Amino acid sequence: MPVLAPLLTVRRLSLAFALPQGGRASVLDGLSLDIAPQEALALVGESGSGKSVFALALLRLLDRHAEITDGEIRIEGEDLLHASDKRMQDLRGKTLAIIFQNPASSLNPIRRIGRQIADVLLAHGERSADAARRRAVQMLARVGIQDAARRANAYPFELSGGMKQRVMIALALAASPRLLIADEATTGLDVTTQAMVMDLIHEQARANNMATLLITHDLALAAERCDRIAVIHAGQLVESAPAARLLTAARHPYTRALLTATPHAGSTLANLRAIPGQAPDTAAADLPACRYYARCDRRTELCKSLPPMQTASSNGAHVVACHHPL
Amino acid sequence: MTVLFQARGLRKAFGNGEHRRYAVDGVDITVAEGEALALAGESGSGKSTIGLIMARLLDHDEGEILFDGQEIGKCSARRAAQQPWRAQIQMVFQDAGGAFDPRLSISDSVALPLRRLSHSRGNALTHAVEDALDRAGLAGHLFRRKPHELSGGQLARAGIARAIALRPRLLILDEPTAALDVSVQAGILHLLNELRRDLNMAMVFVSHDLNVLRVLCSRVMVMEHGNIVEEGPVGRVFASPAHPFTTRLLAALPKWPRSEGLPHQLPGSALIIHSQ
Amino acid sequence: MNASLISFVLRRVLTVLPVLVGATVFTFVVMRLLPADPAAFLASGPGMGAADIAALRAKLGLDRSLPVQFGLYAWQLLHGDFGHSFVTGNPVALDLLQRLPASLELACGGLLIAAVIGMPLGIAAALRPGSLFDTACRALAVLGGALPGFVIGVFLIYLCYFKLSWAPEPTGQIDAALSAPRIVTGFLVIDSLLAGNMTAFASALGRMVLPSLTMALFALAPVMRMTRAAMVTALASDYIRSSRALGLPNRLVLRYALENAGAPLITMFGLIFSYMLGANVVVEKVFAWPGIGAYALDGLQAADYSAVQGFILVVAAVFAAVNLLVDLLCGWADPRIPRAA
Amino acid sequence: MKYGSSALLLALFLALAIAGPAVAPYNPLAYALADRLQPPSLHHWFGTDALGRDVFSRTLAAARTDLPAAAAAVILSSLIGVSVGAACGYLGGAIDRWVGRVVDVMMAFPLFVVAVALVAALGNSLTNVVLATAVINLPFYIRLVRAEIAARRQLGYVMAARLAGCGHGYIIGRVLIPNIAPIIAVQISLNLGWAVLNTSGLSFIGLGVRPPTPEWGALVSDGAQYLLTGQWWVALGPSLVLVLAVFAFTLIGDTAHDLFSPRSAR
Amino acid sequence: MQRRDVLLGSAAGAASAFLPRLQTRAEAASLDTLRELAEAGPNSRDPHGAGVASPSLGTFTNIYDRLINFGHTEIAPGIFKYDYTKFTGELAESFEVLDDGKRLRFHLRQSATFHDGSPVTAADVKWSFDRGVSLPGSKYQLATGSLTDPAQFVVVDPATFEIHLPRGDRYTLPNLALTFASILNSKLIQSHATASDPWGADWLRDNEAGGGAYRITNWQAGQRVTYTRFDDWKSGPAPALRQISFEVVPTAESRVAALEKGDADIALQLPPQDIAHIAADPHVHVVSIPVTNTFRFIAFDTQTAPFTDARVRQAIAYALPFEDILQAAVYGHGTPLFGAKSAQPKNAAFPQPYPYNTEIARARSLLAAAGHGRGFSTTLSYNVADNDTAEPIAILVQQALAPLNINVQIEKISAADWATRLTAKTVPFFIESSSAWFNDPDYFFRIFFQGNWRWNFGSFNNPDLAKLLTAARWETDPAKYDALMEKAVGIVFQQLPILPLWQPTFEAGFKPGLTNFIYYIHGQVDYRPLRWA
Repeated sequence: MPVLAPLLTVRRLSLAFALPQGGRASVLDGLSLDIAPQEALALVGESGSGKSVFALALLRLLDRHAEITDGEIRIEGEDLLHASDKRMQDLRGKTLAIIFQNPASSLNPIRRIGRQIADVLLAHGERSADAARRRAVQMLARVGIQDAARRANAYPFELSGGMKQRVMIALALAASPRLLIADEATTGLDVTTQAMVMDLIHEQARANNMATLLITHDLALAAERCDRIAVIHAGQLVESAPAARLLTAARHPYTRALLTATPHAGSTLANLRAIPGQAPDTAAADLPACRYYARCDRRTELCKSLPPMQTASSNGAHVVACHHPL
Repeated sequence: MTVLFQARGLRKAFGNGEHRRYAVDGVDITVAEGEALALAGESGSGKSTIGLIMARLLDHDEGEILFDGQEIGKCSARRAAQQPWRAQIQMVFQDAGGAFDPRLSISDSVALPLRRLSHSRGNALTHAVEDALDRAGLAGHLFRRKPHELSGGQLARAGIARAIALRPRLLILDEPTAALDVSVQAGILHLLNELRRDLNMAMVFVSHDLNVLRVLCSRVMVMEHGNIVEEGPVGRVFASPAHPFTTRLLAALPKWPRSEGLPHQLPGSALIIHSQ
Repeated sequence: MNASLISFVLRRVLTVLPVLVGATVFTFVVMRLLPADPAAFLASGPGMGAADIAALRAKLGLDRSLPVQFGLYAWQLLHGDFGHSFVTGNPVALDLLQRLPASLELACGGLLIAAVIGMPLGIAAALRPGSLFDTACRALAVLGGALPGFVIGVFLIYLCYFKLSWAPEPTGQIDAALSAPRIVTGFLVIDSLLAGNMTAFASALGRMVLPSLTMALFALAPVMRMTRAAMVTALASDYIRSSRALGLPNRLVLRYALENAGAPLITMFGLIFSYMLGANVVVEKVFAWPGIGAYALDGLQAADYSAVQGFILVVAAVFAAVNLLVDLLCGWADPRIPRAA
Repeated sequence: MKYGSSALLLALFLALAIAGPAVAPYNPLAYALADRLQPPSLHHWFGTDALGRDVFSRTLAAARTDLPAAAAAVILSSLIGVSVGAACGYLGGAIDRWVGRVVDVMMAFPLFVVAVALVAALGNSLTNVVLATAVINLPFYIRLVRAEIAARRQLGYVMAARLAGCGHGYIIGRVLIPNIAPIIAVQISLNLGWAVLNTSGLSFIGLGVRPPTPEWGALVSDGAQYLLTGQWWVALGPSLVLVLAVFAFTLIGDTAHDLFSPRSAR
Repeated sequence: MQRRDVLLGSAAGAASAFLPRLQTRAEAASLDTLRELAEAGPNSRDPHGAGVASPSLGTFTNIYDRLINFGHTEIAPGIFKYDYTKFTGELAESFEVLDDGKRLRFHLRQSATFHDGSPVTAADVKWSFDRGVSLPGSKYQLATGSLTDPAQFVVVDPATFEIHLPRGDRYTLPNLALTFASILNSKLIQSHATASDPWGADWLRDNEAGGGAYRITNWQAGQRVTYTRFDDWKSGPAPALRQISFEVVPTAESRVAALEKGDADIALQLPPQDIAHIAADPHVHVVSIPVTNTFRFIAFDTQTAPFTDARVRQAIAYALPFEDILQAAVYGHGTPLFGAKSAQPKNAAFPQPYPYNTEIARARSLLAAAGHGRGFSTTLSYNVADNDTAEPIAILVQQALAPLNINVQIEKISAADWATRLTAKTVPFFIESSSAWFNDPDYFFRIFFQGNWRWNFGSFNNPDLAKLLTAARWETDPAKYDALMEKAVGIVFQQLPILPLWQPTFEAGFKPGLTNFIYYIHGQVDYRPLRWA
């Protein structure tokens, strides 16, 4: 694998929520991650694992109750956490863009879609409203919307779910970002639509030399669509590896358990296993150092007190954070 | 094979005037005693509507419905609550959280059908409730909790407990695991399979997730635009789909890379995922 | 497009008819439930005895059976005849026509002030939900709504007119010494402006300040609360999050939120306006405002059936018109709202 | 802080209504022309009115008129409104459409004038004021409950209740209404404030309670006559208490609204 | 207009609304205009109309002429009061009483015209009287002056008009000076008459048809009426005021405020509690005139138990704190009608103070004698519109009767209902005030103490009184008349169908400098003699 300067570097990112009833929940704990230019990375975890919060942290769109307690985020070398609000506004959309889960609610319901794309273009350097409008139509055509010039005048509610997600992609791609984050972008869509949307993202990423961060709970989807998969459990990154390798040679007990719980074409009921227990309450005072501790069948006292080191494989591609890896 | 449930020529339209559209457009369904039937389709295909009609929670426009040989389709859904077969046909909903009265404890919710339909009282009732919840694998300390105090997986189990409390002969499940994490889903699937086996319940499992249907059911019906486009044993349909729509559905599923051919680079880390 | 709009308006107007018919029947019944006998009220001259009262009853048609009376009333209504008011001696239709603009003007003025004060506060509060400012705004608005109109009215007169001489005297719409401008809209403030009569304009505007303020205080709480709620909803929405994520400038993001809060706000303003029109009865009384509310109150106290019936019909009609306008505006503000149904 | 203060205010008013006569320094009905229109003093905290009655004592005593009257009106309209609204919202169909029409008609009325007409028609008494207040609040309950029930009748737990063999009566009364009780509670607390305002508004135009029963609105409107002659206290004390009462109810409603509506909270 | 100008203009307007000191009427007004504020406005222009509100009487006074007017006497500098024993010509240049009062001849002013320019003829006068005795709104009042039949009204020639009477009646001339005897433009009205409405009543209600000193130039019912001088008016000295703006301001406080700020020239219906305060204001001149033809009273329905027993009525009278009631209700602004020392009438005048004082012991024994020693329950009613005065009375009565174990419920009856209830006689015990057009005692008695109508508030039915009244009606010997009426007064003293409390005071606030105000029975303003000093 060619050694490229990473596009995005996240180091030891820790993030906490202030809880309404007092106290704090440690939502992300020392998370480190790189994304290379043009790489497709999947961040996989169960609901509540902190994967969506991570995406919002990258964009600095966290709400007021969230606080980044440690770590750094750099995109193309630029320190995101210390960038001015104005600079952040420039970076959003232009350097890193995101597609959210629910296209039906993520589009401004009362603006014509062409105009929404034009708004993004105008926010990112386009000066002429006419040109913006023309490029908006082009964008729509690019994401595969038939009769784009006419459809540009449609309102979101006049479009089907798949079309809306296409429009969302067009919006995200409008300012040619370097990194596209797809946050559960296909959850809730039919499998056929999901395949179509993923094809489109893949296609566009390739055409625009864009890196993608696919945030999902669906390991199968991640494995099919991404170069590399990072697995997150209760705010801790437990393992990251090239997709095929992760599926076949997972080293973290959690990754393994996740794999045996995921039904796929080859599954039978007999070889499906649920993961025992639940992810720990991140607001608890006595969180074990390894948050998978309570659910793990390989746990020792060590796991409770000492945070596992991230150990990399010889080529650095397979990283696992476990005292007792498989 | 004994036929338990049979529906013929089911039709159901929604909307008025020019917006009138058939969500179910001439569907025949037969469910055998103790069978696990899968109903697959995309959103808007009419599969959930069929589920509601089968559970007699929704009136159909046309067609006849026989349960245990008895015509039950003539009785309107509004009056279904008083019918003797009510206890025999139960349903589990997709949104387990929304399916529980937020004010009641889990055990009270589970007790409701027992009190209303089997008229259990006192110890017998408590016993039946706890038995159902135990069967569904819910830990005893959770029985007295309110729905919002439970996790999604626990709620799903509670929902199943309520549905099986009456020992129904037909259980309709409308995407019961769609909102759950895979880590929990597997457990629920095992549970359902055990229950079907132990209680000899027929199940109709409505879902868009073909991988889930495949592991649980023996027979599958694929729906598109209110019609059944393909029907057959799970293995056959998935291995060699006959209808182009089924083909498309299967093709859209994420590919799971085969385990063969990838060397394990780190010693001692080998993990055989598919230990056939 | 235009044809569909017209057919929508026509269809809506048709749906208003049952409301108006219902209002007519209800008012008629309630007025006939009143124990008061208009004939006895009218026969207040000394010397008028039972025979004269009976004659008056006959003249007023009160001796007929209720269904016949209703039939006659409905027949009159169909011919645009609202009957005659005992109190003013005028045809009710004329009275209402003259007085409705004054009431509308007052309600508009009140709503305008409430909007100008309440909306920015609501938006500001929505931008910092849960903050001290938010809490203070809400408490203030609730306090404003907790004051009965007549208390505020009398207090404002005492303070602003009597003590401080800031406001002109609370005796109607315009200084009587000034000739009122030619009626175009019926709103004196606008008419005087159209006529270019600045003295009349100043007088009309000045006299509107206190009564509108009184009305506005009452409307402030709902305006603020609903603006805040609509904005909080809009700001918490996914599309706002995604527009932030796309790097849209704050100004535009706020505009997105405002546009989306538009339809609920229009609906709210419609509701408040209609409510104000019925609720300004007491305020009109306090400020000698020549509106329909004070007219109806006088009518009620004088068993003036036609006047009260006419008033309620007119308010119901205005209510319907406002609803129609609200629907049209909502359809304009939010393309999702269908013009059908 | 807010929840505490609204609860405290409510407690204060309940205490006022219950203990009022016991703590009132004077007989609220006893007149003393020699003491008429005395400004506030240590003896008369709110001063005295035109008949020399102690305004403070009258204000205290008025809580016993206004609070039960408002409560009665609200209970009446909520009982009827909830039953009708729930039946319509759950059953839908033709009855629902007709009730909807009637509610539309009622909402189109200038409600205060309707209240005045009703009191005039039924006779001028507190009972009829309560009735009129109940009637004009009715459409709000019907509309609210109808919408809330209609939005819930297809929910999972209603379906589950149907599966459990529950009849419609059981579902409406034991499942749906208890679940919208918080929403109704919000409406009730807001309505209590309106009811007090309505009662006082009617008093202002001379309708309502029979003299000499003290009532806040009547006290304020009596006092308003003396503002210009400089006897501001006759109106001020009762005004403040009236405002505080309405404020308390609204605040409680507001608080309840926050507590029960996830959309507007934070 | 440019948009900018509009903006500037509105800014200026908004600013001027809040300038620290607004130009007041005093600075703006000229000496030939007047601004009058009243609680309610006129509702008709038909002097014979039914349901005419009292402010309309002022309208009739100013827009129509009568044949004659009352004389007047000065009661304070620049303030006059009508005197209905004296008459001056108005439309009639002169008049003669002929044939022992059986024939009244009027010589009309030759030059007089109506507002439309047509001359006033005797035919117009006759038609006006014909109309007056035909329409129910006026015929009963005119009948009190023996004016009942169109045949009585005779056109001698275009300038001479006669009224023929069956016998001389002292009430004829006073009636001719009332607004009911206004002279109307017959041709104008007839042109608007219809078959179903031969007297043009529907038209005249909304239009004027006269030749009075003022014409109406703006009529906004319930809001304001503008009167402009009719410069061709011949029936008296030319009025000084060119224009009068009559405005309706329902809230008493606002009227007082406008008066005190100098924004109003005349304010009527001042609240009694404000009088002392206003009178102290050097910018206001308060006129207080005792009203002799109006009285406030408590009435008992003598046909309803327990008020059928005169002793019950007397007991209540003895229990009441009259002085307190007068103070509480109207701040002492009234002429007491209680507290006479002797049970015998002082003279034949009516109303006069009744011989009742607060004597609880006596009240108790009377009540016991009537068999109500343990008290009873009853309802005391009053009209909501009368609240300001009646409520204090009711409260004091309620508390005064409590020691007698008379449990009084106070009932406020809506204004609309009040007339109905009084007519139907369904209120047993109530507070009311009323007035008669003339002060003669027999006139009062005929209205208030006999007959089956609303005005017999006590439902009094006393054969002795009836005989006395019949005798007094045509008695021309003053001594005999007085003797008859003294007896009548004695009967109502003792029988007490109604308990008079006081006669009110007419109170109006003027801007200083306004002079020549004449007080009339109806309490409305006659603009014709008014002028600025």
